[in-house]
Amino acid sequence: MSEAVIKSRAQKNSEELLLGDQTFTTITNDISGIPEQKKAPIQWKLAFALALSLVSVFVGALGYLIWEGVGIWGVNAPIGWGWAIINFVWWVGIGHAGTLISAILHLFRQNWRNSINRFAETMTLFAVICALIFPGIHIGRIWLAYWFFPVPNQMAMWPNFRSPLIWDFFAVFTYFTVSLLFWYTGLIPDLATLRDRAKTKLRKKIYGFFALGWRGGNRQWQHYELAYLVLAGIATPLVLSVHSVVSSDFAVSIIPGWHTTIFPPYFVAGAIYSGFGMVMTLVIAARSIYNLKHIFTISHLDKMAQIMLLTGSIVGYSYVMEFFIAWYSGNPYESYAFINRALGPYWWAYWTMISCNVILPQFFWFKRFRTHVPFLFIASILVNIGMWFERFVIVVISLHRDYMPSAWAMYSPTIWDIAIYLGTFGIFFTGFLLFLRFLPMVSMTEIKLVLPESNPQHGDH
Amino acid sequence: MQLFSRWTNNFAGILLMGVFLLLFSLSSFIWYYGSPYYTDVGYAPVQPIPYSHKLHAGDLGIDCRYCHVGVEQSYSAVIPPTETCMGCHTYVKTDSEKLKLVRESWETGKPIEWIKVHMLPEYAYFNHSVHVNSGVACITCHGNIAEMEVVYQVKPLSMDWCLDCHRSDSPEVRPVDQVTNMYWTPPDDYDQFVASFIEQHDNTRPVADCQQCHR
Amino acid sequence: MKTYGIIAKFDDPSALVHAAEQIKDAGFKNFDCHSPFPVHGLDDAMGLKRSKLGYVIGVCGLIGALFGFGLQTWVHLSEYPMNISGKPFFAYPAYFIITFELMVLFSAFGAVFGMMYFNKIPRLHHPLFYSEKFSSVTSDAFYVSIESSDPKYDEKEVEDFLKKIGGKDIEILKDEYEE
Amino acid sequence: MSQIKNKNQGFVKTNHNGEEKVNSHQFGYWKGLKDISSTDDYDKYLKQSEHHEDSNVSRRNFLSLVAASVALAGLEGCKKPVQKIIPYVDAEIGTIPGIPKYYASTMPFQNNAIGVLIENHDERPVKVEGNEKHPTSLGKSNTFSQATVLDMYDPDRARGLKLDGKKVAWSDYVKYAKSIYDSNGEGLAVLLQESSSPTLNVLRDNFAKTYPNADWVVYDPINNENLYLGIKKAFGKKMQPYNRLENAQTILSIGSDFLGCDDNNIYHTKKFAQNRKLENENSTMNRLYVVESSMTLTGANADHRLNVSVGEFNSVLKELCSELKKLGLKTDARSVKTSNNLWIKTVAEELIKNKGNCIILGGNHLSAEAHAVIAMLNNQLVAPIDYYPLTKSHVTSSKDLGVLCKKMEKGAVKNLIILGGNPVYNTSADLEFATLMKNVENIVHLSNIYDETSKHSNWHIAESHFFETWGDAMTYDGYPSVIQPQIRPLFQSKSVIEILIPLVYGKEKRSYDFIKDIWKRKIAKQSNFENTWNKILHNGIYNKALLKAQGVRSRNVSLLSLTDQKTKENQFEVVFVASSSMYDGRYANNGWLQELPKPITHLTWDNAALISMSVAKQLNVKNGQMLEITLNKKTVKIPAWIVPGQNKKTITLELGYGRDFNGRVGHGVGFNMYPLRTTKSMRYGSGATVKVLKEKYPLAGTQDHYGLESDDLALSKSLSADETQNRIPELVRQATLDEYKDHPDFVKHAVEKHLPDKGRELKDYSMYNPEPEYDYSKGHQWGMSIDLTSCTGCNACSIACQSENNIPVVGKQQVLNGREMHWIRIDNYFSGDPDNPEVSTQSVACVHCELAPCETVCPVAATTHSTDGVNQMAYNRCVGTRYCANNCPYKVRKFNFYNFTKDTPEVVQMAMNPDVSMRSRGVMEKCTYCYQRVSEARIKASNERRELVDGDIKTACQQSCPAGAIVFGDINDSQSEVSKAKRRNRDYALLGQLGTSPRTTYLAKIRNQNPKLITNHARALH
Repeated sequence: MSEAVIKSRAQKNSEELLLGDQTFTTITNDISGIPEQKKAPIQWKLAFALALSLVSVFVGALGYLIWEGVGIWGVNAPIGWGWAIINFVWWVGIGHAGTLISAILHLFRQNWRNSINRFAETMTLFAVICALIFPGIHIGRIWLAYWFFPVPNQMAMWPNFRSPLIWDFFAVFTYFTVSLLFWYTGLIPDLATLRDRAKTKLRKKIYGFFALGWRGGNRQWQHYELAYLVLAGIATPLVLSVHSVVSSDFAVSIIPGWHTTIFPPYFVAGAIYSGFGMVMTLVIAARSIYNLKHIFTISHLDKMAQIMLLTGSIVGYSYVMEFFIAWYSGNPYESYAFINRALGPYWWAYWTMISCNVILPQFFWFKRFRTHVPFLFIASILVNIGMWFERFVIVVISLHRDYMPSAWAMYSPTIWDIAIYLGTFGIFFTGFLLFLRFLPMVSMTEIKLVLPESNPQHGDH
Repeated sequence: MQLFSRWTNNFAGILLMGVFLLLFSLSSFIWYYGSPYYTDVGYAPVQPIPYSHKLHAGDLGIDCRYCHVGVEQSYSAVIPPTETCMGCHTYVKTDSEKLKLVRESWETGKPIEWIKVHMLPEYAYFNHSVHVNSGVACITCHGNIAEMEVVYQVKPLSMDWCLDCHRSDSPEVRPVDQVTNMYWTPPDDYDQFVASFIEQHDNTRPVADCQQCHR
Repeated sequence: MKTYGIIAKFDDPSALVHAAEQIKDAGFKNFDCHSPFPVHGLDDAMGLKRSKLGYVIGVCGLIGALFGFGLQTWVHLSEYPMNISGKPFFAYPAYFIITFELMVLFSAFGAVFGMMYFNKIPRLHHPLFYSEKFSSVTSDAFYVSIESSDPKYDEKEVEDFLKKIGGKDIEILKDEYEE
Repeated sequence: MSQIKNKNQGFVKTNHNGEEKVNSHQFGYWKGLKDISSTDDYDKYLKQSEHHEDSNVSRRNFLSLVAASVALAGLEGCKKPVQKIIPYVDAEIGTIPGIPKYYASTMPFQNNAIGVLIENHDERPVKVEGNEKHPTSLGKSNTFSQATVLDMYDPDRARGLKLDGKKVAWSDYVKYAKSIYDSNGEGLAVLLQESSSPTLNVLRDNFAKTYPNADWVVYDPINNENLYLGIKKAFGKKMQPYNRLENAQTILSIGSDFLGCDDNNIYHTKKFAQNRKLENENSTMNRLYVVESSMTLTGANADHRLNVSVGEFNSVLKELCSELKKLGLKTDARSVKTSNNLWIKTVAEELIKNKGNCIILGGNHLSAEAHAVIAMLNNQLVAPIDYYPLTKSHVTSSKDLGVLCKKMEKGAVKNLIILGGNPVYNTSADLEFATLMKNVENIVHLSNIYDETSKHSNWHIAESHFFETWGDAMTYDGYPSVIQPQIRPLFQSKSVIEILIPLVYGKEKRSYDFIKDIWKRKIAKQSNFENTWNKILHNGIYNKALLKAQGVRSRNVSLLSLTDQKTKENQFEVVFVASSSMYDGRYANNGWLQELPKPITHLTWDNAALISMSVAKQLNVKNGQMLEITLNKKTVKIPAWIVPGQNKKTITLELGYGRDFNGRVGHGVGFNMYPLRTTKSMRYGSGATVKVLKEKYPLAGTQDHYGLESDDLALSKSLSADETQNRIPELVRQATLDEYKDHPDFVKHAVEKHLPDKGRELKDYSMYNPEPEYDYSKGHQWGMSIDLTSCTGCNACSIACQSENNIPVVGKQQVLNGREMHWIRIDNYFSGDPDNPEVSTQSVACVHCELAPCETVCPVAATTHSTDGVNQMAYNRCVGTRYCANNCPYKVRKFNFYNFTKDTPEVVQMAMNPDVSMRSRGVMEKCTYCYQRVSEARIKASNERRELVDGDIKTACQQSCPAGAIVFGDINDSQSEVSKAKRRNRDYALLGQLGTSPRTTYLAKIRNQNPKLITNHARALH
């Protein structure tokens, strides 16, 4: 990509992506100003208190779970997987936006992602942490979870590498590690900034330590940029693979409604859809609390809404295709599984899903809705409700009526299912709020690149 | 301004070294102290009665099966009843101090509480008879009992240790009439013997199937 | 006492690039340009060679892939072959996912730690940090530093030279540090 | 040294005959008196067992070796807890710990005797099998005989003797008995349950001698009294009919549940099923017509079923007679013609056609008159029924009971000895037995648990389980069989005989000597009695019958006495039936039976008022809706349960629930229906009214969708019902005999529609090489075949499996949560007319797929495939992801959601099978093909240096199945039963089209329908 193009991009973007008359200095002040605040805004305090209380709920519920066993949940035969797995898939899905924005959009030189990528990456990290909790605790003998790792032992036993659950485990674990590295790498120069601006000794030391002595020398930037680019390069197939692998938990099985080759692309699209939903929710909240409207501009929201329109429509298309294939395959079990989704006892779950994931995004055809902030806020929340129900539909409805009518049954969650689920929100928001408090929520380095001045050719005409 | 003093520049190195050392020592610690080779081998509890296998099985040459009557028919080799001891000791060493407990047990009918040396997990169903009848010798798993004053565990008795033999193409077997012989030496044509053994046992020979032991 | 080198401030990226070119043409080797963000074209201006990091990452990825595939094959073919659903022991299609994941994982480590290695970070203590003003380089300032270790280094000349090419706030930094 | 030699020989001998005993597949000889009566060895065992259980070591080696107490022993102790080994002090000759022994005995059940074989592990009975040498069990068993193990180890059993709540010694009772003996027995009455014990008979005679004017009353709430009375009317004297079903080609049951709860069901099932085994399309089978008001197991197996209310049974009978009259039988029937005429006419014709090989069975709801008519008809049809003399002192006589109650009312009874039974709970409500008991000075109650009756009696004596006591019983056809104890009484309990001896003879006698003596003098009058006696104990039965079949000539029985009650509009008839799980309530504290899904309703832990679907619609009642049922001014409340095939007029009520006693399992479970049951409506009563109450009651059924009821939650209500209907023909492949003849390979057609490309094999779709790497052609390859034609769905397999494999009881709440653990699930599907549906029964356990979907998804390789083709489940490797269960198309994997065995009482743990590990929480489990039995057999064979032969291994389900529908064996051995079965053209794999290639396959269900009556056509055919 030639310098000229970049230049024109930079100028074009600079018009909408950064409002007001910004300079390197203003940007630095605005963004690093937030972690440097003496006192956190009241909204932050309230939110943090709420988050912590949810964490305590989680701890309690988890304790009881380990004490009593998964019997405290609503799972039964034949519905062996309930909320735990639903939440797992849901959180992993949300966790897709971050790396996607940072990596894929970076490769496509989409400068507008520069202002939201840090935000999204952080969101990803904590979402994936929440996700990783579930495969661990949903098993019957939690204390043996380490058998998932290939550890040499006196039983000469190893994991069964043919099992999608093991793939899953490796995929999500890798995804988490890579996202973490990616996030931290991006953070190094900004930490240096905070180090150099910090007033108190302690802050200096702490930021200084994590900044690893970054000096912003070009001999460093050279390797740094390459590393960052390559990370983006490998994270791209990774992020696409993760949810494909998660989907194979179902696709590899033999259960009608699970055994579908359409799952991988469909899951990835759904993941991006829900991920952007979550980013949208958080961004709108953050920009109003910390009034960063000039950095998270309307046009960012607009662009995210467009992506949600795209992915939402892909998901909707998949829903249709599922039905088509079910009919076309001529397999009576398959077709019944889908009729049962739409008209069976769990019809309400199905239609909630449809309305949130297929109908709702269609509003984004119109700029009025794409730029109407309150609407976007509500929509973005509905999106994730819809995506949660998608997983409910897949997990529960497929299991509750499969091959033998004699083994059909119904499923209903218990208070403990709900407690654990809410608890993960606590973990998510605690982490995220701490990030807002102590780290720059926008990558200063990268957003400076959005400024025309950042370009050496800018000066000379 | 300078935040850290010079030595911190080696920090990266130090940190890395530290982490690796820690991980290594930790894993090797667990590796060694966690393994049955440490936890089980050599376990030699003090028995309520100082019974000497060396004396009985070794010097007097009493056959294992004289006391361990179950070994050829049952999953358990059977710890002999007091009756068996008294069979001789009503005549031999009738007033030995060491045998006090035995005599008491015989009179009161209160069983002698021996301490178990070779322990398998509850979920592992081991059967003595099938091993003994297929030419797996006592010594193979229990060591040379005939020379033990106090019986101790010689082999780890861990799952992979079992599998080593079960999966091997040359399992440690011998003619069935020699299983209790502690001083048997393989003949020159031992290899043929093993080969033929595998051939005839091929159908019934339990390979590494889980359910052979766990059910 | 021994000095580390001289630093000079420049107004904006373009000035920095020009300076870099001139310093290069002046035949200096051990110098660096510091900026709050990567400045395009600075590499050529400074005449830096392409980074070797790519190869490191490539090798790591390869190792990861081999390890992943190797582990699975070894476990299912030699360590404890088990009849699972009557599938072949060597069920290679099933092995690809983990192979891929481990490849990505290893190359990611390669990228990050390789970058640290080439950049010689973490290095918490550095003569440049003696300068108070220099700290603004991470927010909005642009600096050039020429090290005394450079063969053409001569404190007086270099100082004038930097002045000539428009450097401001020139500072000479001490160094109690042998590299 | 010489001593050693002798001893040595002694031991070698011991081993040797020990070996003989165990290895040769016959049962051990009777236990020497030594271990029954020897001083206190048993108490010692118990004590050890307690130690052992305290330390939570599994009960595998109970008292044999690791009776253990955990302690720390110095430094070594740091490593692990010390386990102790507690050997015997003096071993019983031939006892080698760990080798199970089998003893023959007899399970007395009312006036019948079921021969059983009891498996003992280390002197501890743990499993009951049928005794092949015994004519009533024929090596098979039923739910009750399987579950009785748990009764034996019931922790709630009463202990010792109590007088007015205070512990007293046995001698005190003897004194008391003596005092009665010394008085002339004025005002003495004995109330017993039905029995068939020859010894008891002798006691009875002596009792009559000793106490000329004392009462000897026999009562059981479920009985054949009317049958006997009917036979008396027909043939002049009460007799016990013995239905030789093996010779019956046409069977007409009028309200008789001879395959279900009625007496002698093992024999009936076996002989009935024996004629329903089809080698190929040319084989023949018997045909079963059933007339009934409520779907029973028998009705479910009917080839043709007529749904009429009990009130109309008589009119059916009349119509049948009139039809038979036309065909030449002598009856005084007037010709009648009802809507059922075609059905009845056809049956009549067939009965005549099969004269000599046909039989009519009357249920115990019928009046004596009806039974008389049936007996007369059978007699004219030369039905294969043998009539044997009936010992009156053994069977219920409500007349005697009435008399007793009168006396009690007058206060004429001073001493009432109640031996077993629970009159306060189960005598007809209008007698108000409890209040009458107030007029009696001394009441002795012998019962296993302190129950309703015990509360009203001042003496209470713990009753021995038949595992604990000497006794005897006799089959209907007079074969005396012996009850020998397996274990010394756990709770200082006594048997009926032990109680009666001091009463009758005024002094104590050892029951063993007493019984042996009677056998010597009265039964086995042999020169060398000792040998005979040993042989009897060994076989469990004496091979010479005491009774001879009686020749009968029927007098002409008039039909005029047959009146039929018409139930009015918006009134119902109430029918009382024995519970298939609780029977008359005696098994109320048995967890296995409480949780066993009942054959048709699949209800557990409750009884319910069974109502028909149309009535449910009409009253707008849902499952679990509380009903208030009033019958002659008496009222009960009970939840409703909708059952297809129930008569519109009939409400069926199961007895045996709503117990109020010291049983922690059964107390307050279900609803007591006895209060509705009065002398004039003992079996059924018409004119009941029903009030629908607001509240609902949770009923724990294990199968939601029988296929006929619709699904209210769904947008389209019939969604589940319709789909189930579509799937039945494919899951339970079936045809009528004629269809089978026309299309011998009809099973193949059932699922063609699933194969996208008929040209290709399923394996062609595999992404791996189609040739499996695993050579299943070598060695033993285990497989199973289940014949749906002969399977009656009696549940014996399910509970045998529970007993053999230590399957936990989870309780009602967990069943409601869908977490029942039974490895064998018995599925029922109803099809056709909701009021008279066809029932398809199928017992489903793990089918051991060769390409098992469950295995590949397990992340830790806890479930894998063995070299002999079994789908193995290594519990101790399982981490419990439940992925395998999700991915199992048959849904036969069961998960331990909690630690269900956590608070199992120690005594109950003694009932567990030591060869199977107890599964802890968070572990998946499923059918293992009883691999412990496979291993035992394999080891035994290899120890004996021989090959395994077909029949060496019997799985628990196969061994118990009275119908012989389950066959297990080596499918590589072309001569084995199982490979023969799998070669039949009815053989099909359940859901085989999924490519799982299961090792358990099914033989399609064939209904022998009469072309004249065929209702729904072409099931699986196109």
